[in-house]
Amino acid sequence: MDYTKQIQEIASKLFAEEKIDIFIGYRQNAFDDNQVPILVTVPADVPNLIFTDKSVLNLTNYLKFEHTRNKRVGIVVKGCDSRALNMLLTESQVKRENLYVIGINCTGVLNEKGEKAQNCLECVMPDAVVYDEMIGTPSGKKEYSVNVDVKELAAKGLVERGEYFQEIFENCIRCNACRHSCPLCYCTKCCIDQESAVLYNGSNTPSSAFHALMTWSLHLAGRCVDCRNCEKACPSHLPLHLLHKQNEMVIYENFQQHLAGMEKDDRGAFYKYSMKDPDDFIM
Amino acid sequence: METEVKETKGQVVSAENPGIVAPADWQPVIMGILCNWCSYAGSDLTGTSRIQYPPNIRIIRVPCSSRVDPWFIIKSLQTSADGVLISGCHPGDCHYISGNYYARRRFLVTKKLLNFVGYHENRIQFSWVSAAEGPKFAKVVAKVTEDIKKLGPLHKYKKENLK
Amino acid sequence: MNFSVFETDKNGLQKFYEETIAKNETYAPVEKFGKYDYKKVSALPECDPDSPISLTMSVKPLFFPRSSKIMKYEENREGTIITETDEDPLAGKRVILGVKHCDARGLQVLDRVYKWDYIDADYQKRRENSVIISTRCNKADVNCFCTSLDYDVENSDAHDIRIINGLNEKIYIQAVTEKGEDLLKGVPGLQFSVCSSEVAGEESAKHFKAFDSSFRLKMNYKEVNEKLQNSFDSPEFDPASKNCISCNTCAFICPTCHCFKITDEKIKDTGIRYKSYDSCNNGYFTLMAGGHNPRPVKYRRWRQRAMHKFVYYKERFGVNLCVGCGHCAISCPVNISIFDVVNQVV
Amino acid sequence: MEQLLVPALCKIDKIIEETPDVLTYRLIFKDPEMFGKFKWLPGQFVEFSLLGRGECTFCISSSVTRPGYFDCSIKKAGVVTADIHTMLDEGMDVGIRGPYGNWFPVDDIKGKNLLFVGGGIGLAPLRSLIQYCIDNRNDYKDFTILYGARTSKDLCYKEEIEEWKNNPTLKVILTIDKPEETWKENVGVVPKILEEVVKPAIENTKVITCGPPIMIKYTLLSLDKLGFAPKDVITTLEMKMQCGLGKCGRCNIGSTYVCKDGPVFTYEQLKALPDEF
Repeated sequence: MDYTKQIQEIASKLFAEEKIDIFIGYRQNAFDDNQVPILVTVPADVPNLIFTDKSVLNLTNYLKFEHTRNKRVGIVVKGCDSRALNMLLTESQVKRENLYVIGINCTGVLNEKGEKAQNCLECVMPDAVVYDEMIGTPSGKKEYSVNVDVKELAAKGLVERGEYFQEIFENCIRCNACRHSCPLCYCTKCCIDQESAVLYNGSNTPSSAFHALMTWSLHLAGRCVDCRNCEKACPSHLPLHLLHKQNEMVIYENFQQHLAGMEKDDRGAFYKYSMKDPDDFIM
Repeated sequence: METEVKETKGQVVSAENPGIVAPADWQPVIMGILCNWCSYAGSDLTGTSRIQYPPNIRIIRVPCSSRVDPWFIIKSLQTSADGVLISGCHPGDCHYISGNYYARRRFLVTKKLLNFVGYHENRIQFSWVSAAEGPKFAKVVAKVTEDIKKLGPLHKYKKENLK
Repeated sequence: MNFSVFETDKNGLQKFYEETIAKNETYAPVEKFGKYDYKKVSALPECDPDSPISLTMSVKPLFFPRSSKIMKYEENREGTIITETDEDPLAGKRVILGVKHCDARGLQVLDRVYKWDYIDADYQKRRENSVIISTRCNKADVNCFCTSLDYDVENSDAHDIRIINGLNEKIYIQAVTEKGEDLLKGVPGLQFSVCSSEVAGEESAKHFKAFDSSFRLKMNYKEVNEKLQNSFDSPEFDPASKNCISCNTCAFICPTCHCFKITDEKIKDTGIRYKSYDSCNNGYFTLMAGGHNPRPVKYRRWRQRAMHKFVYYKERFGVNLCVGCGHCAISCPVNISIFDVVNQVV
Repeated sequence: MEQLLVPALCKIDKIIEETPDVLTYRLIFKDPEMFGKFKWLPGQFVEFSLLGRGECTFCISSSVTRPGYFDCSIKKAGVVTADIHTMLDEGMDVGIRGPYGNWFPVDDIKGKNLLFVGGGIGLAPLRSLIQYCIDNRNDYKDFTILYGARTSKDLCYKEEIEEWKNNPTLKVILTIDKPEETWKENVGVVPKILEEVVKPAIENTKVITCGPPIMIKYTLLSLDKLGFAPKDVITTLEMKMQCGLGKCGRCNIGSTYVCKDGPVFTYEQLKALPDEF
């Protein structure tokens, strides 16, 4: 998967036609094979743009920052990123008319070890769902499969599972990088940081990490698109996807196979209901 | 010999943390979050019709069961509560037409997630109790109390202030 | 004063570590989820004193915890009572294994601010009671630039015992301070041959050349100090910080960042006041009551961060607030390094 | 743990309503020994904690020459100050850490004419100095106090201002921004009154000014115009603080720690600082 040429062409065309003020894409890191985001504002920077299977980050995160507010933005999105963009559009965080979206029909990105990333192996929608221009051949929607780590953990006993998560919460340093790197966490002040939330107010203990991560994952349930920006940002390398994938699994299995950001104007699983929703757990 | 057996028999072992044992006279604290229009009225009826139910429950009234943010459940479990009971109107009876349908979805996900990270699923329970179901409310509270007594005290991720 | 130096090999070093762990309260890098963090250990196999620098958290939390209790208080009918909190869990005598040279230097840098004016007694106590055993990395990581800052990585005095990897798989254990000397004497299983410090120094210097040439990044810190001083109004701060997502990770894992916040957490009648990490990249860091914020936009916050590290701290305390460990670049989700920002501005 | 950051408990002796949004809290230490230890000079500040809500920085608005108590005047500006106003009552406990920071150069200004220029809640740190100077009246020469507020309701320390007015050794000039029916004194913003009404003599005079940032900005310009040397103008700076000890890094402006090197600066020093406040 190497779409560098196409993206550079499109970007220079957009700048030439003065359709955009800023173009968000990937750039090769100078010293290793990782890629970092680049916010191109002048056409001279266009040759730095690149897209290969190492373009892992979800760039829609940049749409919430001051650099892109009220500007016409060109952006590169993969399948999962486009779902996040769909969520942002539905939740009125960005204006569609300000965006020029280049949708990539993704064939999966690589992780640090050079293997195909796990979320790409389980990806349901590798094609972009929102786009103005499409690159690559669409491969269509794929079968949903439960995350292997979730499956593995769910098979364990309650106490064992509890101990595993205890380690996660003990290793959390409460830097909130997961939240800041999440494209869907756009609140100007998070509810757990409110001055009135005196139960936990920035301390770093396992219980406070539990509080923050659980609240965070439940506020993202039904909205998370599994781009794993949070996991890439975590300085402690915590497997944060476990929480999100567990929620996604429950939602998919119980609520008419709902997946976040797949359709336009779908606000997430918690914003609709069905008479057929399971009721057997309620007395 | 006899007394020794009795003692161990009477003790309650925490389901999440087998190392923690509570004395036999330990009483759980249950947080009850009730919707204003059905369950709260139902609990009122239980009282006025003089039906006994366990005193372990501490009741909070909310306008609708969909007012309950999963955050409330997490907060209760991190403070004094050993279990949470949330009760609302029967499906279709919601004062706000569809509030409890939305709530139902959230509850399922919250319950499963808490179970996933190591809480016993009986710690978080839900019920539909209408304003006319006084006896049902007593039954529900009795059942939840019974369940949580079996699970033992909750020590997971408690706020440090309480230690 | 001449401190003792011992010559041994890999097995001897293992033995020395084992003995140390058995006799002292020991902290060492422990792997969890692929990242090493300093934790209390009871046996050598639990930890890895030679953990790679790119995957190891800083040792700072052992001296300046991520969150420490200031006090506990209770309200009753008569008023409020402040109760002493539990004893400082980090104040006891302890040994820390596997501290990187740059990390140990970070503590020396922190000492200056903690000894300035109001003396932080708790921090001093933690410092006094710790013996730091340190190994120099064999090879630099892509983001490291410790050799080009204002301290001597090779002959650093920030640690108490130095482990030197010599040629021919020889290993030298050298005490650098009296604390280290005491610890070396207190390990009875240590029957290695004594050698002179010159030999160890020579061996080490041979190795250092290869180490020094493995650096990708080189910084002329004097030039940076000078030029940055006059670039407060530089327009380059904006493009240099454009990619930043203000996630605060860099400050949380930095071995020298020392900003903190004080917060209260209260339920019912008891409350705890915590001192926890904070970051100047956080938009709320300087937000005042009434809404005035001296650093409301990202580039201003980045300017503060860069200038504090290379200008302000140097002016005030005489050293750079950066040890070149590269942790910020490693942990940054978008690979921004303080090195790149500073060089772009200068 | 963290001994430096543990506050001492104080009891609220009295709450005085100065204006609709400014309350003065008169505080007394619960531990009588603290009175001996707690010595402050005008211009210093304390960390005031509403237990359970957090700490805020306030200046002490009374003088050490009136022992037994100290005052903190608090304006409702943000979330925590609003809570302080609603949650605290007479007889309740608060935590106090301090005093921190530097102070007005009380020795340097001896034998000089003093001109105090205050606006709104900015009179609080000045009040501490004015009280101090009144109690050591013989050390100083002429006193002029220029005090302005938005409306007559927003004037703080009304009773005390009356006292000052009755004191023949003080000259007190009051002003409000917009005319009001019952108001008999000056009308106009502080810098304007300073130039048109007060017309201070430059000779042997020190100006001490404090108020909202916009007022300080224009007052400094007026003083420049009147010909005051920047080193004769003393002001206080406002910055977010949390520890007060020069550790937490919040109040840095350049290499200056406002909590240690400030909050009192001369105009000369302010000019040398990077423009980030």
